[in-house]
Amino acid sequence: MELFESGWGLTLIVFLPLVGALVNMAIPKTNETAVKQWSLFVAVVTFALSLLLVVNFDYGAGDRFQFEMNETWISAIGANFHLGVDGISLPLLVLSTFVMVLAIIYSWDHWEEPHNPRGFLSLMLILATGMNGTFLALDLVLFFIFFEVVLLPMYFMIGIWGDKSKRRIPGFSKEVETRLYASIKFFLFTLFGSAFMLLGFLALYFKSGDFGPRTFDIPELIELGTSGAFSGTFAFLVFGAMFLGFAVKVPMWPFHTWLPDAHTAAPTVGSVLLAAILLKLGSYAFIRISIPILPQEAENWAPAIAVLSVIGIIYGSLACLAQTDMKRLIAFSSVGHMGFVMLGISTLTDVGINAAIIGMVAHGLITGLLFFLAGSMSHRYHTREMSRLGGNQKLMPVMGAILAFTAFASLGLPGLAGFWGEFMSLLGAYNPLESLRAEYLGLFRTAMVLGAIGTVLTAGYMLWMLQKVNLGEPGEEWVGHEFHDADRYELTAWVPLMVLIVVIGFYPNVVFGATTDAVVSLVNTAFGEGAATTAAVTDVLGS
Amino acid sequence: MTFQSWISEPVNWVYLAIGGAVLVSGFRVVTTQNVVRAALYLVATLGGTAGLFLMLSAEFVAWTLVLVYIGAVIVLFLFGTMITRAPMVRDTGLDNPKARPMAAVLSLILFVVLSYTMLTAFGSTEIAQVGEGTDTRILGEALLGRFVLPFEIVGFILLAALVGGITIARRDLTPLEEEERGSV
Amino acid sequence: MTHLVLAVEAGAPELVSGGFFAQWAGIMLVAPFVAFLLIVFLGKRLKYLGAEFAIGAMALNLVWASILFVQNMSHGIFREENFEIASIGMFDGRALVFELGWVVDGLSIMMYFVVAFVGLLVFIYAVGYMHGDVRVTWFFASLSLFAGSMLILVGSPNLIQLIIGWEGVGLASYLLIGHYWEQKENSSAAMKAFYTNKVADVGLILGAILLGLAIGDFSFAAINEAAANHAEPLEAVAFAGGLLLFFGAMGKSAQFPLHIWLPDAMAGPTPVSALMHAATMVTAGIYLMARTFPVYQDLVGGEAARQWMVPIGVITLFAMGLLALVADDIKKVLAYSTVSQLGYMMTAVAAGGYTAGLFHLFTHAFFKALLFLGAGSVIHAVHSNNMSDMGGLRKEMPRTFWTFVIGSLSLAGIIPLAGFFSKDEILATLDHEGYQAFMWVAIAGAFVTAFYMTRAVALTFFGSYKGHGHPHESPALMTVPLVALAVPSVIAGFLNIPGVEFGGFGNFTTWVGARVVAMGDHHPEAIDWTLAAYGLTAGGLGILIGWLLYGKDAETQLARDRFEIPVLYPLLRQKYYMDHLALGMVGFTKGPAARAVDWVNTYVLDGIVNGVGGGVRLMGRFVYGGLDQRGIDMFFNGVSAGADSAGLALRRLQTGRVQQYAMGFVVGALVLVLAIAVFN
Amino acid sequence: MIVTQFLVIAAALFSLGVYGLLVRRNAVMVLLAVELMLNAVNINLIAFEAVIRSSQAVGQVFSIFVITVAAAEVGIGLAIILMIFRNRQSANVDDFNLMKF
Amino acid sequence: MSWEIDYLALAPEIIIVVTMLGVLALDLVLPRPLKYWTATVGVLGLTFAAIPLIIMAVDDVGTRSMFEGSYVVDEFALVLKGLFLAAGYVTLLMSVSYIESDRYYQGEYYFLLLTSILGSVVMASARDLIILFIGLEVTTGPLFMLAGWRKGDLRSNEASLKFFILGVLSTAILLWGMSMLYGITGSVDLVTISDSVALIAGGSVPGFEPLLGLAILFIIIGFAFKVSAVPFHFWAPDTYEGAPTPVTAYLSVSSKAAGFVGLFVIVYVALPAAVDIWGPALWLLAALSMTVGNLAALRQENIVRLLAYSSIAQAGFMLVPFAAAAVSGGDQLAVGLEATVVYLVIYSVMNLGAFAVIIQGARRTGTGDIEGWAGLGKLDPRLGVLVAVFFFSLAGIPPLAGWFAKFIMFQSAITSGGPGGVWLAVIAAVNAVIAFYYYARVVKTVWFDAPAEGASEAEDAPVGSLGLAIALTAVATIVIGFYPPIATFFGEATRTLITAAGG
Repeated sequence: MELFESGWGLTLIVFLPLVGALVNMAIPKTNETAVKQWSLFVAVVTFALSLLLVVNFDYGAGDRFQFEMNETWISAIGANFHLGVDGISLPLLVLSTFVMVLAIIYSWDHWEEPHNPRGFLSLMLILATGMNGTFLALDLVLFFIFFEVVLLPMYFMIGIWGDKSKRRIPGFSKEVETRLYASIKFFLFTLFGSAFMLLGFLALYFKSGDFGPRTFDIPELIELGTSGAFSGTFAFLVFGAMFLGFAVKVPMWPFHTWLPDAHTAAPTVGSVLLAAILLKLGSYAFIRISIPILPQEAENWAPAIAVLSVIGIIYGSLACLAQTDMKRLIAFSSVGHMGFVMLGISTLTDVGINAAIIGMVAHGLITGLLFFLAGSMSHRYHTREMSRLGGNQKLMPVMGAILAFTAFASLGLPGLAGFWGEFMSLLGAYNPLESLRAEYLGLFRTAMVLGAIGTVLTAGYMLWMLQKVNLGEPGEEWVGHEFHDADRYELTAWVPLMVLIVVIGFYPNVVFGATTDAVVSLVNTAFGEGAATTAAVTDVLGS
Repeated sequence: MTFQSWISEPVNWVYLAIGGAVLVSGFRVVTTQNVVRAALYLVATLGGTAGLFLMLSAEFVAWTLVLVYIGAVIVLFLFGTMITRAPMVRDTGLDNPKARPMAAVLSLILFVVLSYTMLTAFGSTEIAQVGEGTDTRILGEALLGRFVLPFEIVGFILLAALVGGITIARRDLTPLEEEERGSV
Repeated sequence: MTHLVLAVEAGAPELVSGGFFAQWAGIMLVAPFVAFLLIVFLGKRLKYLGAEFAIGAMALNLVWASILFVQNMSHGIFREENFEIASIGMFDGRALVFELGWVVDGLSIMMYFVVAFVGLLVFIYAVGYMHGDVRVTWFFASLSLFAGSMLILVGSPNLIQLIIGWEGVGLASYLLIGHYWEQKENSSAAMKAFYTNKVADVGLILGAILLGLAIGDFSFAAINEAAANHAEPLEAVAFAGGLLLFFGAMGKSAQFPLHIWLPDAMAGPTPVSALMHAATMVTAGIYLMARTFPVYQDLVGGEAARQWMVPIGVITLFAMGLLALVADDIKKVLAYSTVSQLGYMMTAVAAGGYTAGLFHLFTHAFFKALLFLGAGSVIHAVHSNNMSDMGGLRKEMPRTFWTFVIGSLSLAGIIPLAGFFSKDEILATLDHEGYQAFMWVAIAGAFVTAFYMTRAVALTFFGSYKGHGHPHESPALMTVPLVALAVPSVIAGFLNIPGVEFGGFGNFTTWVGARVVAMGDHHPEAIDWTLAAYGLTAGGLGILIGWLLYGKDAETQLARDRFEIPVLYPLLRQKYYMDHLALGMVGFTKGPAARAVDWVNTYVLDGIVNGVGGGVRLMGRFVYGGLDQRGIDMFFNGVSAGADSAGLALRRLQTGRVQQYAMGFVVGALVLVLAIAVFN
Repeated sequence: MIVTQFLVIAAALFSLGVYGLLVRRNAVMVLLAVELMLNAVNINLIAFEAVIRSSQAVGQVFSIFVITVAAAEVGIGLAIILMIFRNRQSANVDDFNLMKF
Repeated sequence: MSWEIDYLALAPEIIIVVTMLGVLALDLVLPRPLKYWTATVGVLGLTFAAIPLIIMAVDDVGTRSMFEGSYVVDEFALVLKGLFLAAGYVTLLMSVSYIESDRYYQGEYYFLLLTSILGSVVMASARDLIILFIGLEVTTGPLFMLAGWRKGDLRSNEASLKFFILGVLSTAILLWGMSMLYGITGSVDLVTISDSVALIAGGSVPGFEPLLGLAILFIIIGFAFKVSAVPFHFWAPDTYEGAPTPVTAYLSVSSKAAGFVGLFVIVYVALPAAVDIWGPALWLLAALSMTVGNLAALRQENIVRLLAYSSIAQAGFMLVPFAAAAVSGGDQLAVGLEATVVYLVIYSVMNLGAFAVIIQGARRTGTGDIEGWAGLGKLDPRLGVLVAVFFFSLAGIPPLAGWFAKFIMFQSAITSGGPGGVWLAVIAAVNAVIAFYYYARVVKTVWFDAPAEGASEAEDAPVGSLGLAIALTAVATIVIGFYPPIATFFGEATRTLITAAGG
């Protein structure tokens, strides 16, 4: 399509929500219906555009950036407005636009105090611009901008619409409102990471000057990086700096502590977007930036990343078992799940990176749905304490069933989307990159075993949560209460997610169809031909 | 140059006399416990400085100093002293005794640093053509020639000091008085 | 994508592609899922609350499976249909893919048939059993979900699909065990079942990774052929991979010590126990071992792994059988019995008896399902699971009683019922493969089996009724399946009498031997009557002693008469001696030995499980409370608090006194000057 | 006559000015100390000019500017002091610490 | 020797002078209710003063040099004059309603403000120690008095006194340094000085290095006082808090910028050869300013005082490119200059906006205490959004202009290539995070905290000139955020300072 070939399609996908947000501001605050309809319209159009992108995408050339837009932006520093999509970013982009639509549908009549749909929806649309932009940016400066832009709306969402209960924070002398603590913590952590990430970007920019004009362009840097331009202590430090930025966002252990607080405090839709999309920005950045630009350093760092990932998996699961707050439990589960994603990435193989991508998509769908559910439940019960819940299945059968479905998806039941990420990252860890095998094969295989044990723990806390929340007789305090089961807005938001979870569960090629070529070529260019194969094997199957 | 040959020049005797006076009175400016005396000691210091300027063949500047400072600034100071009703006799509260040791140490170090740097740089550089005063015409031409721009602009700082000084130092009228004035 | 497979070994059967029914066998796999969706969305509006769909799907499956079964008799079928679902990367220059599909060969046809046959009967039975119960619709939906997952499992052409089905049946099992989730015990039992299986699944998943990545292909055909060809990379991982797969099988097939979930799983409605926890689901582990048999048979590492597997099977078959002696809950008796029988099957397969293990699986499916359904019928009547609440039911429930007895005898291995032939074959295999010691344990196990079944029958159907209310025979919906299951429980054994073939149709051995790779297990030419005699004697002895102990209750004169007449009467003349002997034996087995096993089971194994569970929870609390909140979070909060107090301290510098500022100014200037001086 | 002998006097006056600035409590006295410092700078400029003898007598020009500015500063300073005195009835600088931290 | 005067080049200064005198004259004749016309005249004058700047920017004459090169109008000067005029313009706009609302001697106020602007405009062209000194004094002198303009307020008095005492101290130190520089080089012309300095730094005149070092450091200290770099910042918080808010805004922007201009001119034109001396000094000042400023700001309760510490920290950030380029060998000086100017431009825009919003907010809430602003976002969303825009911009959060300031600061620090630059960048990175905390705290109070009981709901839109000031700065903040080349354009133009000096 002309729209896409010219590059304007991607630009539209990125900035349409922002324009929508601005238009929102012009609508009178009291006319809530118009605000909602307009926001939904914008989100749907954006989603439709991303679907058009899916249709027009050349899957035969998934390893190339397509529909590129490359215009001079800040000539003084050589930063360009460079957008493009390839097989790796395509699924994540679609996920982002898709979840945004569902989130707006869901929020149709779910408003946390202090209400104000105009403000909330505008923030969501700004958030959409940041997220879509991050997935499409092919220029480090642009990437940085979008990476940061998402912070603002989320900060306000948590801070204004967030959890107003007070909590004792370890290390603080007095009780603090959860939302206040969480919002600033979220922002500070990410900012801390991204400040160093920016230093890393700038160092790359600086170094690229040794080989031609300095550039922030990701494809150009990849070309330089894969030809071995960046090496030694320099590369080590640069990778470390970027690692800080990305790892906080993922979040990897031990930079995860912002996550439970932010997730718990955020309003439902905020948690959903946080879990579904925002966490992916970090891991996506590893795949998009760290690995191809600094392949040698990626090899040096891979064992460390693997170790941290596995710690994250086990640690997150164990922490889940100690939770009493349902939402917090789900939040901690993200630490574990993202651990699998990072374990996949750390193997530096096509299988592992594919695992990471599908893990991201699946986690986005599943944990997003879980947060929707947790939100709807606390909306009805006015508590998230699992000890007070129970018998939800009896009070609200449909919601209970969806919760059970999602919990099983989350624990990685084969046949549902969550399985592939976990399984394939273990698969990847069994045979990491050729050059990692000499020294670290044992480490990675231990990681595989520990990761597998992690799946058991995951099942443990998910089942435990189900038992606490869904099963048993409802508590005394709920006798006589009227509970409305899932309403039509909720179902409209949830059913598509469930369908996708099943579809991806049975036909993961939905994702791999786009990613595999890109991932294979990424691994090949970064680490050389045939790096991702196991030891030579006599092909017993013959011709 | 040895001390012997230095001291043998008569002009240096004059220097020692004036310099000594400048230093002593300068010292008294910051140590005396009497406000009026401090101002008068400053007069002495500035006068001595003007003498030094004369030695350094800067007659115009020397007399400017005398005019501007001794003629105007010191009067201003004395007025200021009186308006702020500072006691004209010995006033033990004039200094902050707690700050003295620290201040003394600091200024001593400062003196050492300043002297050291200048001594290493200039050592015994001679001042040539002693006594031959600078032609005031040169000064005039410089001031109205190359330096005319700062010369013009410095006027505005004086104007600003004047306008601003009057504004902030004057007593504000009470609303009642204002009304009376406003009707005029 | 279809694997083009060549027979690689001389003696491998010639196979045909099987035509329409094999080509579209996938319909069987999908039908229950369709039924599931229909039940969920439409079930509540129907008369039987959705059972119609479930039964319809299973009927279709039974017809389809029967046709395949018959086709397979005349000519071995092999057909694989594969559809790529994921291309995940490169392996050795070619794409590494995941596929879904179905395989139709001797083994899977047998399983299709068993699942469909038992499944259909249990479904029909359940309509009666669950009448008026809670959440019937959901119950049938779950059953359909189970049936579908089970078929996906057994129809799987590769490890990936197998894993999907494997955990799918686990899920269904969770849902059905926890059907009465209002009580915490039930939901806990469901959790325990799922969780134990999840632990075992780690082995399955890792084993699949090892084997699959050794050759870059997860399909059974490829793995088996590579094994038959002694492919080097596969050989390298055969031991570890084999044991890991076995670990997975241990969970699902309730092998010691991972059997602990199965007795608890009886919390589910009885039809569930019959179908899943007796006939089909729990045999998935055996099926997996059979499916990957060449890995264990043809590879050195696999052989080594088997040496670890046989003892596990033997321990399971004997020790778990003992436990059935002390259970009062009739379903628990049957559950332990199931575990024990699964031990037989595992022992057989591990010892190299591919056919023997499968044959026992086949026959066991019928008679154990029969027994469970019978027990369900009784429970339905007396509203209690405990045999102490039963007794004397043979009159009120004749059909149930007779079919139950048939099932018991079959299980006890009494000639000529099905159990006799299959158990005998296992003994023969153990003998032939050189596991004589284990064979004697298995014979002892046969004794125990007969003993506890007799006890169960006697306590349930003989003596006087000890419960409440007036029990009456179950409706036809329930008894007809009993009868239908009794038939194969009687005759299924004849399908595999060594050396007997049914004209051109071969026998069970040839049917399940229809695989692309020859299994290479030993097939005896004829029944070894010596062994058969040992087995029979053990079984008979068990029944006898059991009867002596439990049958001659005061008010069960008639029953005693009937049993005293033919064979046992002469022995009973020395009844004191026998009583003492029996009491001594039973006293030991039922007393210290059984109690010891029970104690170990309760306190050691369950203790370990609970301890591990509790320990993990404790660890979780430590990780969260200690490490996360007080450690890492404190650290970050501490850093910010540090910055904060530094800020406070710096504020103090701003004293508000201008001369101190000036002092700071001068000090700053001097320090700067000196610093630069030093620096240069 | 060497240039250093004047410079040392300047350094001494400058240091004395700093001392006065740091210890004097009365604002007028502080202002006096500042005048000392500025005067010291003038001595420097004149002394250097005597050595350099630039064609435009730059040093002297500079010092004239310094004198002018110093005079303006005195005016400003006294005005401020007067204003404060009017409000506080005190000219002691360390009485003013309303704003701190 | 010709004293030809390029009147076009001097036109901005002349127009400002005429405006000043006009304001003064008008103040005499206007009756009190019409005194706001003085402001109008001032605003118009500044607007007219910009016209010759634009003409000079458009024509191709290039560098205009007068008075033997002591007064130069090149692109660097044009950019900074433009900045001073613009900042002065906004400050005037901000002042109108503030000054009008009390008996604040409007005519004199605008006269002094214009005088100060005149001084900084002169500084931008100064290539001579004397003009630089006079420019600085003309910039600062009126501010001593403006800081105390609220005569009845003891805080304002105190602000004025502290500023004055420390100001004259710094003047004395600066003058000492200048006199020494004159003594060493025999010239007040910066280009001539640079030749001599090169000789001394090259080691061909033994014995002069310590004195040269002292002179340079004293001069830097003089300007560091103006930019309120630690440890010469002590006056800033107290003066900012006490002074009338528009004056504070002016102090934190124009006056600070003037300090930077002084530094640029001295350091780049006169002292490029002595980079070993001033480089490390600036490095220290930058690191200290960032850290101390940010940490001390964490616990501030008064919003103006918070911004005072913020501006100290921002000064540190602005010094970073400068210092990093200097300690990394000196061949990157142009990059450092460019980055600092870009930072300065963006900082001016957003800081002026922040102060304008503070004026409006203080009027709305009746307090300068941060706690008193609780719930402002709910009561007056427009104002709340503006608070968020300017404070997050100051924190450097995209897509607001501040991000690019921080970005180019980091960029030049990293690309300077030396370890000193990288370490400074790391310190700056940590500080950027700390800084976010207190900026966010204001936003938090405004948006997240509940309004006090009985707070009025009515929106009170900023009107008239204050509204215009806010609108201008807000638009600039957002537009530059999306399209930073607007700012880099100014940065690139300033390279002439270095090329002119032959660097």
